[in-house]
Amino acid sequence: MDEELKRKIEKIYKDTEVEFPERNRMVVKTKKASTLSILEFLKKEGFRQLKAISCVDWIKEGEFELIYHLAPLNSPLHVMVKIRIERKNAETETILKIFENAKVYEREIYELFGIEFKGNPDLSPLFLENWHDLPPFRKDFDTRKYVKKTFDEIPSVEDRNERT
Amino acid sequence: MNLEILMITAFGGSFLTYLCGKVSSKVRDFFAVFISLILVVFISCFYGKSQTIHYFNFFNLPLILTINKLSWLFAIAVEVITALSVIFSLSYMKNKEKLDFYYFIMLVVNASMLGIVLSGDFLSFYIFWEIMSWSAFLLISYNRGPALKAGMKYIVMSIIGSICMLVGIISIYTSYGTLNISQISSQISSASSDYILLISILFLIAFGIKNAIWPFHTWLPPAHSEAPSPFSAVLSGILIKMGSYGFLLILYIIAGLNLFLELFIAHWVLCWLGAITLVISTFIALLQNDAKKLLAWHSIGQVGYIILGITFGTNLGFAGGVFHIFNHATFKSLLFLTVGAIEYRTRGVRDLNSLGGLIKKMPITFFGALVGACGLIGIPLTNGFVSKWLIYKTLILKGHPFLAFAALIGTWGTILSLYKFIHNIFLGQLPEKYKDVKEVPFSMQFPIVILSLIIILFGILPGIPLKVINSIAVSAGFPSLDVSIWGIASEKGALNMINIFATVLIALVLMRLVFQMGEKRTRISQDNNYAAGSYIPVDKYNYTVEFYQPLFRMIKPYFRDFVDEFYSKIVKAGRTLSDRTRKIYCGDLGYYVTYIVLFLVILIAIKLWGKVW
Amino acid sequence: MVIKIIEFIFSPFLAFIIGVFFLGLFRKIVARIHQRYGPPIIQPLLDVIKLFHQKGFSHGALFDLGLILSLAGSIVVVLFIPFGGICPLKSSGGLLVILYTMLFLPLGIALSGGEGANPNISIGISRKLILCLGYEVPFLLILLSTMSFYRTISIVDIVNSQKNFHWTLFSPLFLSGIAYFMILPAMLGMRPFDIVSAPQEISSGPAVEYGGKYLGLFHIQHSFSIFIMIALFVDLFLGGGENIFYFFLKMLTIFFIMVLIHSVFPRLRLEQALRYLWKWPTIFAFLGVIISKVVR
Amino acid sequence: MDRKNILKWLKEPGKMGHKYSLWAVYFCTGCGIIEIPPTITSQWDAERFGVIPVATPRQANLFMITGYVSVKTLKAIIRTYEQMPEPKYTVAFGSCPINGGMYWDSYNTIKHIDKYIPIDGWIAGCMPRPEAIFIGVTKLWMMIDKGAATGYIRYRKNYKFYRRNQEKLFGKLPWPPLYPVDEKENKNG
Repeated sequence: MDEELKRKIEKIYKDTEVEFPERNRMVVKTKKASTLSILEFLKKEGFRQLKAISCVDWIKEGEFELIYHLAPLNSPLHVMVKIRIERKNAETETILKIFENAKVYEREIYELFGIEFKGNPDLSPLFLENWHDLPPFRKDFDTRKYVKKTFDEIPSVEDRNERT
Repeated sequence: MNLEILMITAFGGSFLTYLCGKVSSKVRDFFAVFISLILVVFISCFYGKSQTIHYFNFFNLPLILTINKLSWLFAIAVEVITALSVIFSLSYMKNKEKLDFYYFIMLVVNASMLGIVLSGDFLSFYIFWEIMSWSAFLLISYNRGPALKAGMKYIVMSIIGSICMLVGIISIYTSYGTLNISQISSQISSASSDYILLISILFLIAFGIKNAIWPFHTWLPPAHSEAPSPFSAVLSGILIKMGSYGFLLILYIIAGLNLFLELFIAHWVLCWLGAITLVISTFIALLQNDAKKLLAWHSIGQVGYIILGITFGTNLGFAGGVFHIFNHATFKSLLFLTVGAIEYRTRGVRDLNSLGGLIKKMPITFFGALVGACGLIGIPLTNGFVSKWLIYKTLILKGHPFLAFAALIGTWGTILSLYKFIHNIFLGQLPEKYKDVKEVPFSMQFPIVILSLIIILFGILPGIPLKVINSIAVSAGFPSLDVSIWGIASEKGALNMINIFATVLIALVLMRLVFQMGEKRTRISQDNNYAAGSYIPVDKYNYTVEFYQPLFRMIKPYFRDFVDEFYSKIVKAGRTLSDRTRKIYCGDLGYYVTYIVLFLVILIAIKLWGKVW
Repeated sequence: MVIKIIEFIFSPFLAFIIGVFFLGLFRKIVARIHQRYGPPIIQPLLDVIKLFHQKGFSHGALFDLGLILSLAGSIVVVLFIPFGGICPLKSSGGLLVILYTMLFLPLGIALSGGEGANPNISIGISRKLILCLGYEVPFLLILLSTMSFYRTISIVDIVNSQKNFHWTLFSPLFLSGIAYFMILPAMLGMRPFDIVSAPQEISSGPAVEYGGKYLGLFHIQHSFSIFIMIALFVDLFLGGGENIFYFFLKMLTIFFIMVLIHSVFPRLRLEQALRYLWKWPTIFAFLGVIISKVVR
Repeated sequence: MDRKNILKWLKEPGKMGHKYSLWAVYFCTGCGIIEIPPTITSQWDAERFGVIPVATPRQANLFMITGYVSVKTLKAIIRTYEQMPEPKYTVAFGSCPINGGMYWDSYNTIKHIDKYIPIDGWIAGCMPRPEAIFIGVTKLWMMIDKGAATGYIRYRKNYKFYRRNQEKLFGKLPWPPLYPVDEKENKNG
């Protein structure tokens, strides 16, 4: 079943390559432009469940890699659609029209990586409180400097009291 | 000081207020209050005296006004409640239009109720009864819109009632030649029992409709919730009690209770009717979300208690029933006045799901609503408790535990629904839009405080009203009840309200001291509240919707107003029937001529070939 | 006259002690059932002492008054109930007055809780009133069956007519006795029916906003209500005891059984509780009333 | 364990009461909450010392900060602490509340909980076992006896500094200050 699926995808989408790293795992690498159509196609093929969206920060190549994890309801096959977007002002199309539950995943990635999802109505902060720094999951974010800046800056109450 | 002057001041005063209204609104308001207070003084100086005057001849039929202990009691109740609601409506109706008409009709209703209570013969009884029904109709449909439909429903049912009464009066006149109540009551005992049954059924239908007993109650909820609040206080406080006055008239004076007791079926039917009224309407009240509808359904419920009290021919039952009539008048009109105060301040909002937290802004109205609710439930130290205690005692000692069970379950229905009433309006979070609500002006607080004091006073010292009621019972032929200032002393279980009041007071003082022993408390506002660690911003913590959700799911299908649905089915059937006849009776001449010709042809055909006769 | 005054002071104090002792016993028995050592018997007393030394928060005048009213109401009800021979307010009210003064308890808590302006409290109160309606249906039938069986409404007469061992439980009214026994957990608020103060669901219902001395008063009121419910049962069905010790023994056995039931059953939902309460207990109580009319 | 000493009860009932009926808020702030169920159930019964979990902060006088404190949980901790009635004690479990522990350089955990709410007792151990918790409780008894468990008094006295630290971390707090904080002194403070 996986072989003929592979042939079908490569027949339709020229610039994608499909491989099977292990049993029941299929990786589809494609361009950013054709992500929406591929996701739509896979959804029609029966991969109706968007399990998660994860993101990898390749800082050396200056690119983010977005991975959409899809799974069918009736077979163990797990599909990963991988696309690459450049790091500077990273932004891509939202997939809310295909999978409604992507809203919160995109909101999380926007908050922690800073990737702009055009078309997502609600990209408000989800986990971080009162955050004005670089998105924390980026490789160029220095946590030690941030801790020194925010937490060690706050004086402890006791010595404040003794000195005055 | 005779009755004729009393009636003249009552009716004349109402007409004069209408004229003063033309002059200026201030004079009219002052004059209306003055008239109602004067009437209270006139009536109170009739205490104990009995007097009969023949004031007019209607085609050789003497119209008589008489006053005895029973009618005095009703008269004083009528006057006090109307005076308080007139004072209440001074500022409640301030910015509404057509106020001359309002005060005029209010005083006409008051005068006609006075007439009913004082009338000595059936004809004047009937005349004042009609005046009362019609003026009440005018006031129910005072504020336009849905009130018109409610008024229509009310007037149609009261017309049916007065027609039955008219038939009864005519049959009495034909068989006895006189309409004087005292003469009739002496002659009627000789009549055959089924004639008495017919007469009492006719009259009981008329009074049952006015009294909103179960099958005839459908007019009451829309009428009470659409009428302006001061008038709905009079309506459910006193106007319904005219029906109970009629009951007392029929059961004790005309038919004489021992006669009635022999007709076992009628007595049994009346008791179970009262019990059904009680249970069903109290639990329907539980499901209402509109404050005034909830109170209206309770008015129907409490009538069940009165019926249960009256139809048992013991002196306890009579005392309980009559005392409950006046208790219900006090706390029901108090509750309606508090709802009026809420409406006045929140600009007409009385939906229980959108109010809340008003205790901080309107403490006196809350005090009135609390005392009224305790009276309606029958918490000790309120007068409702004493009358309910009397009724229960008669039910149990006469050996009717299931009727007593229905009454007690009715009490629990009132507790749940009245706590919902108090909780959804006064307790809980104060919504943002009622932040600037202030307490009602003094002219509205005065009646609320007076009525609450009456409820508590008669609750602690029930002897005062019970002595008067006992004297009525004795005059109606009952063995006297050993009533003392603090309650009833009897071998099978006494009631001593002073002891209860003293112990509760001491216990309260002791607990206040124990409360004082603890550490000092700090006062916090309503948003400093436990919300599992999170902070809930303003207006996000209101939660008074559907207060008894689990209970509704269980009892909603069983406690609907079946009778109302049944009546609307009849109305619909009537309308479809009339539509069908419109096709035939369609109004242009051609059709009518053809019908007449056809009819003649048929007649001739029968005549020639029929050979039938 | 002096005996009367002593009775007046003595019986609420005794009721408080018995109630607190029962609460301590309750926690000890439940602990032992969980195979753990459990707190000392006087732990509730220590808790109340601690709570009176904590600065509570108050939401307004009614927040304090409602609680005080409910506590005062429970003391007044205790004075009405004959307790092993002493009944201070014998002459001024019978079973009906007890029934109606018992309304002070839920109403006082409801009023003061309502002022606390917290949704958990309101849900707790609406559950309490619905549960009260639930168990009142059989409870009223039971009271009516005893009243119409003994042809009186004063509880002292009922107790006196159960002298030397022909208790109502063994008389033809044993059905209402069983019905009362079946609804007792609901009246005490014990486990199968502790829907009202469910700590997990609505974080202890009406007591959410009570801190410091409010919680102390709430515990005292809870101990009084336990005493009242069980004393009423012993008076109506177990002959009320010649002196205080017998009365206490009977109450102890009833309470012990209730605690065993408490620690075994899971908590019911409100609909299940209502369906249970309006089924078998009501049928038994209904039969009890019929028997009381027929046998009389 | 001088619970049976009647004389002490009569002399200072408040202190003894707080010692032998510590009611803990059942609020799981971090990974340490997994140690609470075994302490209150049958193996190490905490109820024999009078320590029981209660549902709301209003009813409690002991607040256990169990394990690391994330920035978001600190808001709920402050809110719960402020809703507890006055003589209240706090105990922190493990090293993470002390100085951040193994999350010392993480961007979303609080390093020194002591800067935001006062802590009376610290129990060491990367989640202390129930025996350690009991030792902590007994130490707390001794502190209450000596009158050293004065977290809540420190909070009331230095509320201005605590409030400023909290607002430095969270920006403007939505709920009003518990004790009156006079703004002017705050500027130059």
